[in-house]
Amino acid sequence: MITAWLMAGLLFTPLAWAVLCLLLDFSRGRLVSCLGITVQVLVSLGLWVAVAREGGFLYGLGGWEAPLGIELRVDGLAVTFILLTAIVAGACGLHASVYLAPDNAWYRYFWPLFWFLWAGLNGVWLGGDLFNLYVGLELLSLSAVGLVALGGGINALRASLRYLLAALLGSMAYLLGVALMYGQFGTLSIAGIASLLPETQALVGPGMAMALMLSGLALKTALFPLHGWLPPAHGIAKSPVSALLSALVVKASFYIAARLWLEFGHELGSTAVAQLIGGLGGAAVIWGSWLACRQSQLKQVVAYSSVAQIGYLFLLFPLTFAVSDTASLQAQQGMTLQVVSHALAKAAMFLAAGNLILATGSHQVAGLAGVSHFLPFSLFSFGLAGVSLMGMPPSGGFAAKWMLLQASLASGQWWWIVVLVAGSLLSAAYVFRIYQASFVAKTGVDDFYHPPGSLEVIPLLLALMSLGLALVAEPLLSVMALSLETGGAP
Amino acid sequence: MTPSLLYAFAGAGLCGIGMFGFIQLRHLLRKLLAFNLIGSGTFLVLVGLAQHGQGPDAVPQALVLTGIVVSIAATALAIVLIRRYFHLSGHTSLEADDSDSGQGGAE
Amino acid sequence: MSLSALLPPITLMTSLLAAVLIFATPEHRSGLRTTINLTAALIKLLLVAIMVWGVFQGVDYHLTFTMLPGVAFTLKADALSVMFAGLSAILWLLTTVYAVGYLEDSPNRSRFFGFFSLCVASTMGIALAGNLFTFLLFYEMLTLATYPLVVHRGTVEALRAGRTYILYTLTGGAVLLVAIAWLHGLVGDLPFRQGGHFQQAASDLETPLTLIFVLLIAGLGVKAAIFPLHGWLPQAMVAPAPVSALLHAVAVVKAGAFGIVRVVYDIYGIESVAALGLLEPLAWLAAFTILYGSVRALSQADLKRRLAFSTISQVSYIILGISLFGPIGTAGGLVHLLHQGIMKITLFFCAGNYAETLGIHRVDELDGAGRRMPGTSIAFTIGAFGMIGTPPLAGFITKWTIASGAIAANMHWAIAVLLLSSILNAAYFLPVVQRLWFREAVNDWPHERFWGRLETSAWLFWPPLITALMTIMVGVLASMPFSPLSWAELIAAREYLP
Amino acid sequence: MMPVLVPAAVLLPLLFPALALVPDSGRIMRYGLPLLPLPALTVALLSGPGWTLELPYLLNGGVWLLDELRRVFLLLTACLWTTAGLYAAGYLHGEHLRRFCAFWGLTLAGNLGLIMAGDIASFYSFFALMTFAAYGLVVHEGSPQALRAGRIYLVMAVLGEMALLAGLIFSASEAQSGMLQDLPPAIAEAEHRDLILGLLITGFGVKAGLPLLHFWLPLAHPVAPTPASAVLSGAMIKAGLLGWLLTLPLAETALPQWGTVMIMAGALASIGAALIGVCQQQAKAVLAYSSISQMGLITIMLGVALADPERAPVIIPVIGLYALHHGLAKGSLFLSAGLSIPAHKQERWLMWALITLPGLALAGLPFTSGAVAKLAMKEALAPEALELGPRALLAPLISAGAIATLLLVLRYLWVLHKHTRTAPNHRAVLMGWLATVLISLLGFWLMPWNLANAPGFLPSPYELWKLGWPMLTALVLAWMVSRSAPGTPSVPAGDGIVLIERLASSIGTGVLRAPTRPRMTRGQKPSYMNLFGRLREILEAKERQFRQGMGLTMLLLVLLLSLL
Amino acid sequence: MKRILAVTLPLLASMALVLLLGASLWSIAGSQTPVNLPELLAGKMNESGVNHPVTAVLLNFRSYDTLLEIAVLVIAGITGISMARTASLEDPELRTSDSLLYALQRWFIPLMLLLAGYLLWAGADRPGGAFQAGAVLAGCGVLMRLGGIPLGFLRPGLLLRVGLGLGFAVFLLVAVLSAMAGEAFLAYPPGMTKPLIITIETVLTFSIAMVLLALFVSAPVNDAGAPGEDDS
Repeated sequence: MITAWLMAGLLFTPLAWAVLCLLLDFSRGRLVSCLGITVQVLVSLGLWVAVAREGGFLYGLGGWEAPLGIELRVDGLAVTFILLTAIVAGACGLHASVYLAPDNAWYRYFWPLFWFLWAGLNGVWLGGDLFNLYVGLELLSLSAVGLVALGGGINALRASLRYLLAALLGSMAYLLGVALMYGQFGTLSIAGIASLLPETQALVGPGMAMALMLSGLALKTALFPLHGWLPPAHGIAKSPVSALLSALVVKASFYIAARLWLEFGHELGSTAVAQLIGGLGGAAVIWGSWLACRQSQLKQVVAYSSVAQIGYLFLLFPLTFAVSDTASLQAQQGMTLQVVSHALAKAAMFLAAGNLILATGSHQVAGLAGVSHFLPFSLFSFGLAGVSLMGMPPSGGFAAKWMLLQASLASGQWWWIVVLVAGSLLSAAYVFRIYQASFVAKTGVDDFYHPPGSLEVIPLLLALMSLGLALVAEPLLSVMALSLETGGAP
Repeated sequence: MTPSLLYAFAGAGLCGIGMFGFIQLRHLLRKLLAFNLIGSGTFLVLVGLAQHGQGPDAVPQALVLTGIVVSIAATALAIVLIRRYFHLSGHTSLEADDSDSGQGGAE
Repeated sequence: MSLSALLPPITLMTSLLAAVLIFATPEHRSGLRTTINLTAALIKLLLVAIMVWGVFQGVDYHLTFTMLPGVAFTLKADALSVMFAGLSAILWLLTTVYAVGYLEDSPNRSRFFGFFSLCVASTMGIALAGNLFTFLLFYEMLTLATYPLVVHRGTVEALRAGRTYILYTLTGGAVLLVAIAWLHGLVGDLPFRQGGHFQQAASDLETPLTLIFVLLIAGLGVKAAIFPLHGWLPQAMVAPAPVSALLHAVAVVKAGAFGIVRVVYDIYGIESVAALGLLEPLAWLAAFTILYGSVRALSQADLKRRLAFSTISQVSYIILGISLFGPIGTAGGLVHLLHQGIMKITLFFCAGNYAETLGIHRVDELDGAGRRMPGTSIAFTIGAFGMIGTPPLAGFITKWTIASGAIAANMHWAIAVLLLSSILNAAYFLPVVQRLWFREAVNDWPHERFWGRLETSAWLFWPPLITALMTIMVGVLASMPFSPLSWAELIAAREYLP
Repeated sequence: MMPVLVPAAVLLPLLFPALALVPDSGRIMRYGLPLLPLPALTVALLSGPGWTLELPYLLNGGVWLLDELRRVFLLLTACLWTTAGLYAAGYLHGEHLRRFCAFWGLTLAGNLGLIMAGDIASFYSFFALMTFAAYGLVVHEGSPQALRAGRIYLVMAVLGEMALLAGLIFSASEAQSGMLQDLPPAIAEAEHRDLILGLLITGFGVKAGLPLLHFWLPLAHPVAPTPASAVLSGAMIKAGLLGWLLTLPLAETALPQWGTVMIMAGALASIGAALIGVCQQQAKAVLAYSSISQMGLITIMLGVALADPERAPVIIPVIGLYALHHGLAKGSLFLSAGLSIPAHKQERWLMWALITLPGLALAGLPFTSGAVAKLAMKEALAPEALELGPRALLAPLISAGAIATLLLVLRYLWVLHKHTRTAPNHRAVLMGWLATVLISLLGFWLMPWNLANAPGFLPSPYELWKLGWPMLTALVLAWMVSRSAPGTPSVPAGDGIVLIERLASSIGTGVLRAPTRPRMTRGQKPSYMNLFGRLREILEAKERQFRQGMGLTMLLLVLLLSLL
Repeated sequence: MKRILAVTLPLLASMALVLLLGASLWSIAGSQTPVNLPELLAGKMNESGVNHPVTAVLLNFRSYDTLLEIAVLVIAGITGISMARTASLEDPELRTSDSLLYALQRWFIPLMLLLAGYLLWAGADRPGGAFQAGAVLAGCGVLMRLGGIPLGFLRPGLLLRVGLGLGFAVFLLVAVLSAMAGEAFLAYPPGMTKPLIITIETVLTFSIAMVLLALFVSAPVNDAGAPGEDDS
């Protein structure tokens, strides 16, 4: 019963607040949203606790069950991501409420878009229906594009247009795949298809569908070499928006891809596909990190870092295909940890970068000179988040890398170790490049703008969470591993 | 080979044409139209493929309806963005001055 | 959860908490900051002392919980850990006192002391780590905590040094990570255990174990500054003196050496390392580093750089000691861990004093400084002679024990290395000492500061003298119970007699 | 009493360095100098030999003890340091007073401690302490010569210490013991016996002035302050000797090769040093060579003892006696080098007499300590008692040595005479010197140099001749030389080291000061940098292409995936 | 060469895509779908509250899709008006002075309104429904706008925003109210299905029309830049 209430609350709150905020201006929206964030965080937490205690369940929307209706899949992993979303999005929202200037008229539209984005994320985490996931993705993409474009100039528009086109193309490819799947199986439920797959003889159609869906999702996730849209979009958006996009939005499409792979991969995948995707992921790690080292603008560095970090996620594909169960489990755990830790760290990093930009008035990395003297606090969160990105213990990034290392070793695919190590070293290079810039001694007085305390605290908290993730990784992973309990639907 | 399946094949063709257009065209509006072409192709595939076997199927029709709304929303949004972009920059394509924005956004 | 399980984490927390508090302390509240610093250092010292006593009595300080699937986070205090912990606790206290004086009126002190405490917390964690994974955790934490200290001054050289430092240590850390992960994948989670885990290494594991060992040593060797992985150390000299002291004497290089000790003794077990035929190459590597560092030190004009190369050489004594098969060599290596720390910190304190009081950085500016700063110079002299291995100072005990170990292990060439190195030590230290005492002072120091009655600030004056006194005492009273030597012998005895 | 006095004997001198930190403590320290060795003197005089003091916490477990041999050495050392301290109190002038006193205290502590040490670690510790602290005494004057001498001293000392360390470590491992007394038997049995012996002989030989290891002596003595030279030559050289006596397997096994080597070395030292010594222009350099020469004689004895274990128990006390005699006499001579000659004629004569007497004693003047020592030595080395290859050579060698000794003394007096100044002496200087002379001439007879069948105070007529003829020969030689060749050839002090230095500096400039590597000038990047830059450009262009060609890339990916 | 490649490569790739798609279609067409959804649907039709299966799917069985779809539409609308920089809706430049248009307006607008109503009403048991009706309604608005009829409610303001969100809000409220009553989210209380669906359809029609119209109207015209983070 309580889960029913929680589910309703979870689905209702973001959408309702979106409408509510649409009617209000920015400042009032801020107040209302703070309330909404509280509610949403509590609901997510409650759901997480409930699932952690009693196990997952299926939630038939409108009371209809799978093939006909849409079923939500409320399992450990989904609720963990929901909780993660609540934390990160909540933090970004609170940060934005201080960060964005309330006198800009168009910022009133920030809150509705923000809430729609949140709703889309929740929809994706829970979705168990291929088409529903498409709609969820579109909800996500369009609100993200809206947020990027919000009040922006030429560059913001260019970036958001590029983003929009990429997202649309990706969605369409995905939808084409869905169409083929439906034609083959007559159902849209992922679980249903997965159960039907082993008996299916003709795999040409589903194979093509899988290729289309994976490519579309890869485009939306900005897998190398399809990452071109990401750095401009994430770099140009307002910092809280960048944080949301980098931390959560790209993860949504990846999440779907990963789910598809784990459900269908055994029948529809092949070693070549797995290695190809893994190779692209590895290339992304190297490429993104290298370009991050080359950027002169702070947020571009962070954005390219996202490209690299996303690459790690795609190592899931080769590491779960045709390997032992242990290795596969380790890879999945590594992937989830990477998602969580990167979400926290990258959000912290973008928010901190926003603070730094606000403080120095410059987008350039070189503009950070003297920051460590006058604004140690802002830098600190950035640094801590960087620690997680580098995969230094005891951060979540480290835990993720550890699990992936273990998985590579257990599956005998040692070449991914090279990628992991090189990636972490390269990420250290760009993170330390920023530290270094901030440590440059700057004579003279403190002419920096000092951001209000609330702005500084939020990224710090996120960074600390990311940093300490490895310490609680075990309980977290045990919840993530909770699968569905049959008949748990209310 | 039912008529429905013919629709599906037509949809596949449309997808290919749209795809080519999407890649080849530089003008943003045309690109958008190409995208719509792909969308239409996809919807055709969705409906046509599902209905070739067991006759009319309401589910794909409903899905296509939803899909159309979504793609209309997206198209409309894209047009708004394109128009604003055009007004601000005077360009009709993204690549026109891409070289200077290779490093990002500062103007 | 009993107190004995909680003591290690509490010890760890003292400096971690201190770090947090110091970060939160406003820049101008230096009194408060100093109080926090010293209180934490004293409490830590007390806690470590309790643990030393407890370990001696056979109490098992052990805390473990699962962190990742199959991976435990383990803190425990055994004889080896409390030895290292004791060293860092004592030297932290002294270095803190010193740093307070050294950084008086300089900017960014909260940052400095915060990271400083963090550094010590990491060192403490390294000491108390109960398995390789936990060790790695703190090992990397140390890397990160040290970086801000290295680049503290923010000058171009400092930044360059920081870059080099981070390049080396992170690469080393990555290699270490791979090695540990590999080992973990191969045999699971291995707690540190006296005698190691591979007494009878399965023959099919021989190749991977050898490779892993090489990787582990390579990873740890970066911090331990084994040739050719030593490049960061001399560069890191641009850091303020307390940092150099800490880097060289306690935290960083010792962390590497300590890790090697752990790997050789408590993971592999000395027998199995010997059986894999890895001990001898390790000894050769250490020997070469010893000589290389000494030779390079000869031609350094900058005092701290000379000390840095000396460190490269000296730390490899530890490696050499532990790679000599036999309890005596082990004890020698371990005792050098402590002794070298005490001696080197003395030297760095002194170098810092010269820099801070007289503005002297180069060896050739030191002429006659002994007359102006007798206390510091006496401490320096004692430290230098200790390094050379002059009896009855700390270094002598070490060299004696290591050399005896070399004979016991039938590796006579090691003695030649030791002697040659001692001669080289003398060759680069004695001229400095000679300049201090027997050259006429120019009386025109680059940047002289006056502090009243003492030759320098009291904060700066006493720490080197205390450590110099310790250098004498640990040598003279080497056979006393709880002295470093007897403690090291205790560990060695436990290692070889399971 | 003993547990307090013995540590006090070592610790009291160690107070000085600490005291030196106190400003304005120079005066106290100056007059404290003669008091420092007093506890040790008390120990040497009052306590009988045979006590042992265990200090279990010290180093590897410390044991301090005193036996007959050590007592002789302790007595010599304490006496000499006391009188030299008295001398120094007057001799020193203000500059660097505290520094000198600090090093004096350190050296003294080392010198006293090593004698009483019964365990290897303490022995070696004190030995090293003495060695390194003495550097402070050598270079005290700070002149370029002093610094050069100090450098050479230090280099050789370090080399010696290392050889010593190696030898001690080896032998200690062989003995499985930390006690000095366990070493000789263990070395005798050791697998690496020759290596150990070589190391020990070399290590101590540096201190004892063995030929080719002696270079520092003639350089250090002239430049060191006079009281320091006195203790350097009188007491500290003997430390090397004591080391030999304590560690070499003298009474254990016959080592004829080593014995021969030592005898040869001793002969070379005693005669060669004399030859070079008479060519010296500085009084103290002459004395230094004299010390080398005298130590050569002792080395001969040692060589015999090494070669002939039967004879060793007889020879060892003789060595002790000889050391005592030489130490005191040489101390007096050195101290006299710093005197000014009073203007008053009678006083002047008296003074010259007192200066000359210890010198003659050194040469074996009857009724002096020298006579006893020389006779005892001849007795000990009597060819008929020995079973040794070169035993026939021994007697002529000793005679030649005696001639050389007197020649050197005469040369010393000659040089001293030419360089004396006429001025009043500081009272403390005078007292210190007088005390040394008196102890050398008179006190010697009261000392406990227990020697079985010692030659009497009054030598028999036959012995008189034995003692006399070399002296007469020497006098004649000296007279002839002074008549025939007024300009003596001059050999630079430190003989061989000069050549070595020259060689080293030429090598040094070649190796150490090699031209620094040509540095890369800025802006002129090496070609691989260009390659790198080019690569970077290409890659960045690619990045733009990725951005623009997203659709195509995506399509290709689809195709690829579906085909796979 | 490069230019040729730049054309042929996409061409070939697209053709390959078509071929592959065709092959998959052929393969899929050859096999029977294991799940027969229409049958299931037919079995549940009487519980759906409406007679037309498409409407049933849209507003009952898969109403969550529809809810989110409307959300997407609203997002587009929001983004659209956030871009709006129009100073005045009566900008003469925007007016088309075409007599044919006026004539058409006069005839078509009432007709279209009627058509929209019909579509909405018909949705229950034959093709038609909220979106179709809304689209017609929006077309109506476009005509009026082009004809210069001031549509004051399209001015960015509270009214517009209420209009945008109204349909969605009602839909959502219905969804959550049933959940509050103990049903699943989006489940209609038994017996209330039909009236609720009709209500939702009606408001949705208005909102959809509003969104589409707003997007048409709010297309930006001038270059009033917005100084922001990215412009510094």
